[in-house]
Amino acid sequence: MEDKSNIYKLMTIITEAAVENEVLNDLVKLGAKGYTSVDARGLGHHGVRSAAWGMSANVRIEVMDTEENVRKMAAAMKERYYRNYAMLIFLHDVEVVPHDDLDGVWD
Amino acid sequence: MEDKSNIYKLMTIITEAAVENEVLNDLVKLGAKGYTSVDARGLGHHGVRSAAWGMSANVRIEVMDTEENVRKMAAAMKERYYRNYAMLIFLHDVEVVPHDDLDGVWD
Amino acid sequence: MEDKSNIYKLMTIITEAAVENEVLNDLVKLGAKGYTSVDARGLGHHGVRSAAWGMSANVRIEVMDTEENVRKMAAAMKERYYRNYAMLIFLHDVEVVPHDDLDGVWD
Amino acid sequence: MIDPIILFFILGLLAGLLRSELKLPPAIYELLSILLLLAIGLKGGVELAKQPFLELLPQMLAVLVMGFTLPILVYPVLLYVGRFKRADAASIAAHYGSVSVGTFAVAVSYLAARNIFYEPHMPVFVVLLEMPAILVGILLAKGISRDTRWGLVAHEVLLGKGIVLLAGGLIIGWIVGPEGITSIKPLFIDLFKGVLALFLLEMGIITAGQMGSLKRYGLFLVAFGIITPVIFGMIGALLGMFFGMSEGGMTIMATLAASASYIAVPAAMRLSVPEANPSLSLTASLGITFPFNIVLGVPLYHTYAQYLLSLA
Amino acid sequence: MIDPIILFFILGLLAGLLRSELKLPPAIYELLSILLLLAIGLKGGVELAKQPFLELLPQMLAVLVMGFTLPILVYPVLLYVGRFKRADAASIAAHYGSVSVGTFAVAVSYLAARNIFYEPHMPVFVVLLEMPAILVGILLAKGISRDTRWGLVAHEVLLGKGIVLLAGGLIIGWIVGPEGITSIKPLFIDLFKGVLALFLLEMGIITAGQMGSLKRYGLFLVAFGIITPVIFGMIGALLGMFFGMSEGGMTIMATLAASASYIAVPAAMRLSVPEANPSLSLTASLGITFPFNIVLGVPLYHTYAQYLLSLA
Amino acid sequence: MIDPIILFFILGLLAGLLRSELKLPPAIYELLSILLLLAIGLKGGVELAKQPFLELLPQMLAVLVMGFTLPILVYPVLLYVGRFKRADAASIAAHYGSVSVGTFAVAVSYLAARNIFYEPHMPVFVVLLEMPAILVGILLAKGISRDTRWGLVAHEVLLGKGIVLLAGGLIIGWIVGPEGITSIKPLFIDLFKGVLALFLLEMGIITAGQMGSLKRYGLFLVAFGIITPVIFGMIGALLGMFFGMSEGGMTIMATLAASASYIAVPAAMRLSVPEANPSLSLTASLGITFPFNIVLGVPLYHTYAQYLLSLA
Ligand SMILES: Nc1ncnc2c1ncn2[C@@H]1O[C@H](COP(=O)(O)O)[C@@H](O)[C@H]1O
Ligand SMILES: Nc1ncnc2c1ncn2[C@@H]1O[C@H](COP(=O)(O)O)[C@@H](O)[C@H]1O
Ligand SMILES: Nc1ncnc2c1ncn2[C@@H]1O[C@H](COP(=O)(O)O)[C@@H](O)[C@H]1O
Ligand code: NA
Ligand code: NA
Ligand code: NA
Repeated sequence: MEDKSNIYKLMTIITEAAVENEVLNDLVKLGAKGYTSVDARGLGHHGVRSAAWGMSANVRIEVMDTEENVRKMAAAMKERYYRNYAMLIFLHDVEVVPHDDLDGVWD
Repeated sequence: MEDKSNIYKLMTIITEAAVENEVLNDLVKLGAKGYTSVDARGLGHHGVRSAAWGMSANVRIEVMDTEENVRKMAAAMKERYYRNYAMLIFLHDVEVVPHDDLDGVWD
Repeated sequence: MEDKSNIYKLMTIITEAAVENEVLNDLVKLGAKGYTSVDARGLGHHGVRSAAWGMSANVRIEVMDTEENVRKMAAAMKERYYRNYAMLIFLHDVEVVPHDDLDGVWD
Repeated sequence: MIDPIILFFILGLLAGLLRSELKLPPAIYELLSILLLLAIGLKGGVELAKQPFLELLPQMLAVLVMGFTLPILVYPVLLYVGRFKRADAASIAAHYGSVSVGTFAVAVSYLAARNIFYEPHMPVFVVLLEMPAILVGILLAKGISRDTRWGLVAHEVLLGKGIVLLAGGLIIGWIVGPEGITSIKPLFIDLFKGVLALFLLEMGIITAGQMGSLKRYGLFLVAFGIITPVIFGMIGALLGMFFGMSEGGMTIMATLAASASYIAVPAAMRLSVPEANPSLSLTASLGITFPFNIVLGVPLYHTYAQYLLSLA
Repeated sequence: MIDPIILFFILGLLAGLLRSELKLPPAIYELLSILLLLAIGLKGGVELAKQPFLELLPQMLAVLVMGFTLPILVYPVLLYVGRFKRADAASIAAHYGSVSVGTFAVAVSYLAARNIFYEPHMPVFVVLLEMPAILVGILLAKGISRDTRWGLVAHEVLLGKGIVLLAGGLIIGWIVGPEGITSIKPLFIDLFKGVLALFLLEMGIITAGQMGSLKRYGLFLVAFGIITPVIFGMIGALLGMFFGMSEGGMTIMATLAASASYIAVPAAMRLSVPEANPSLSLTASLGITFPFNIVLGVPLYHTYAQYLLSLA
Repeated sequence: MIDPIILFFILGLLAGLLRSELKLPPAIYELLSILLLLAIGLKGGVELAKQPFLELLPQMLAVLVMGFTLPILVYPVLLYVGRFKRADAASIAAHYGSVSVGTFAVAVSYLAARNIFYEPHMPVFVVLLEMPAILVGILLAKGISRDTRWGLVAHEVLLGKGIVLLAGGLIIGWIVGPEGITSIKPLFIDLFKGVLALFLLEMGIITAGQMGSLKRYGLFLVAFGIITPVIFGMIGALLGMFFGMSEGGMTIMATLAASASYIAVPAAMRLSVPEANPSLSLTASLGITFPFNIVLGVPLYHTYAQYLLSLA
């Protein structure tokens, strides 16, 4: 039932709202054709991030793309942000419901 | 460790907030027993959707159901909304922690 | 391409905002090193939860950890909250982009 | 003379019942309720500053006793007539023993519009009444069980948003007094009625949502949601008369007794009596008693006060 | 004399164009527009209470006819000159047949700053004008198709946020009258201009975002977005003159005709004419006509009124 | 006489420290800070309109020089006494070279409550002081490195929310003058103190959150967060005296010098000096210096001004 050709990688990036614009710009420069952002709060190695105000807010960003592109973006994110920013990235496969007239639009 | 009988499909729909109610109504008509919505913003083939005001806001909807039901709903969504609305749908498997007393409640 | 050693479980808990603090405290007591929360609304066996005000709001919590830890937490959540609260939990595998200098930090 | 704020409530109610897309963002609902709680606290505190605190002690004690008693009065009715489960009966009882700040604000506005004086320390009673019913509710549900995490309960009750803002406002108003409040008056006092109007608009929408569950729970709940305030209102008015309060003061005492909580108590019950169905108690307090009180109840409690005074 | 609210709009526009990080949270945008809609409705309702309603009926009918006619006037231009697809032409036409409450508020503030009287029942016309253009737009796009879910359309149109708040405010103002409104005046009336200033700040930011699409759609849309209000404004002013309105009344009639919707109509078109590209109509109404109207249009429509009256 | 706004801060602080569930939604925090920034800008702009701009130039230059100098004064202390990493020392220095608009607002309110005059163009200095410390901080952290994306820094600094609203408000106030501002006064001027009270309530909660990190960073940071404003305050007061300012003006100059940024600078440092630990600088500026300044600092700086003037 599952159509292998529609399997893409979804990358989820949870990071500081302070760098949301930077991260999104980078992703687009790296070739992302889309992304989705949601306001978030959390806990991690950088402590509690309660979102009570700008500097303590998180954002949860999703990017869906081919595995190759996603890995390229993930590596770039890791290099640029992991050391100095609160950031967690994880990947998993998703089956995308395709636009028939936009075949291969995410390749 | 994983219990195959608890594997369901999770469908994630990212679309315009302007049609949230329509989409949710359709899903329930198609048999969805539940959904979860979250406010979102994003970028896609329909350009930047910044959520600064109603018409540019996105919503991120999740529906968990059996694979069969989810595929039926995904097909209906695609047919009804993909052509004219900003919408992205993707699916993946999740292992649901079941209500013991509600066995088979999502079938 | 996928590095098996970076595969962790992601647990998603959708529940009443009224118990967010309780749930998060429990998770940390059970050993969670992090979590991410997002405001949500939804429909389920407990009816429509529209988030119009505090008592009807949902929250969507994610916890990433080893499969073992996640299963332990999921079981505890189920035991403590499933009977009396609106709550849905599901799990799936994610490949985490690791901190090289923090190797094994999530184990 | 009809108060515009009631019309805002009805507008919200109609919009909700007709499934209009109108809604206020949750953050705005929060802002409005924060402003109301602070304003009520501040006003009360400023008045407290003017009078000897000690003289109030007997009244405060009596009000506390009322808070402990009211839930005990309705609990058996809910259990034996309503045939609710123990936890549900206890939880509903707690809602009706406590108070609704929104209803209190409507009563205050009703009296102000008619230039009727009331004892200005009433907000103190609002703070006092928030708490005892919660304790009684938990005890009714669980007995003196070792399970109950009383630390958590105390924290929830004493440090909930409502108490912190009401009591905080009271204390600030009490410290700075009438002069000190002048600079913040435009936001907290002058805008009060407008903020209350917007708040009631949203409460109308929320109430409409709650009314959906009415038919599920049947006639008993409707009857209970109307009869209880009608009776409790008389108890409150009598207590007010006992303390020699004015017509306005008795009206407010009646309103406090008659109103049912929909903020502090449901939150506390959710944590401490989780097996109680929150939809049941909210349908009663929010879907029936709240609209009844602000539209019909407050004027009724006013006639209680007038009637009792005419007897005296 | 320059109105500060226009400067707030320009500040937002510049901030947006220069990609400043400044933005208002969506919940605040909601709050501001709710306050504006209620305030406009309330003010109009209070005035309505003062005059015989029946006398207004002919004017109300004429305004409705205008609402049905305006979109039909521009539709062929969009279709044949602009070479837009049928759905797009119909949708844009609907936007221009309807009204922008923000533009109306700016015109009201413009007249108030100059102490120019205007007939106070104008908010009634705003409510009336919101709707007909939507129906015409759907008919132009689809014909009398069986597909159209008119129930849904009616629901969307009659129970949209804008209508509910405007009409709700009108009715509340009408019921309680000038006296009754006093207590909520500080929020809804006194803060009006400040709220409008903040709203326009945000509208400037949103407009800047919309202007990004300008170059994509080319010169025709820019020309259309400026010429249409210039012509429609004259139609509105003439209609006002026909009914013997004052200078201020004619200015507002012109502004109503000249303004293009960016809230109710886009939402309705998105559901009922989904094949229309919303970015096209919003670029025109929000990216061109809105800034044109509030900066240059309103003063222009004022000169229309003065000129026409000088002829009479 | 105690200012109610300080009590709001203390209420928030206590609520936060006692882990009350009280919190303001992020959208409301945004709204409050937008209102404060615009109000401060508008008030300053209106006053600027009354006086010859050129006469201010020398003072403005001196203030800029102060903004460049203050961070350089504390940097070696942080590096050699505090033994912080270079990036952290530079970032903290930048915070203390810049200003806190909230602290400024408290000082203004302090003077207003005592009817003490101050030079009304102070908001211009707030704008001027926001920026230089950021540049110095980056240079201290990185030297004149090719890495630094100065375009991005300039964008961040000049188009950050704070500057856009403050400077925008200033210019609007300057253009429309005292008359023009009347219509928007109810929102921006009359509500100012109330808005500030709510803002400080939330700042109390945020500060409480930041205090959790206090013990982690130890005594040096606490001492630094108190001693720096005490010394910088004197520098500011002296500069004010040098320019022949009034008692109120000197108090504000002292407050500006003594206050530490917690909005513009942390955001800029986060992007430009990412290796600096933001928790360190925020704990100092927000967890120590901010509460110190608004509770004890402002009155202290007032005595500085009185003392210096008594010497003259
Ligand atoms: N184990 C985890 N599970 C879920 N979310 C996490 C986890 N660890 C970190 N996060 C999220 O990622 C953000 C940054 O993580 P960190 O860099 O570890 O502080 C946190 O504020 C959380 O929102
Ligand atoms: N590649 C992608 N990755 C993540 N989210 C996407 C992607 N493409 C689209 N989206 C989301 O789906 C919405 C609608 O997509 P579209 O129809 O392509 O404009 C966008 O506004 C994004 O929020
Ligand atoms: N089938 C489902 N798909 C997606 N979300 C669901 C589903 N069922 C429940 N939820 C979410 O989980 C919350 C609690 O579920 P319940 O306990 O079933 O009422 C709901 O309010 C929804 O947000
Ligand atoms: Na009661
Ligand atoms: Na029009
Ligand atoms: Na400073």
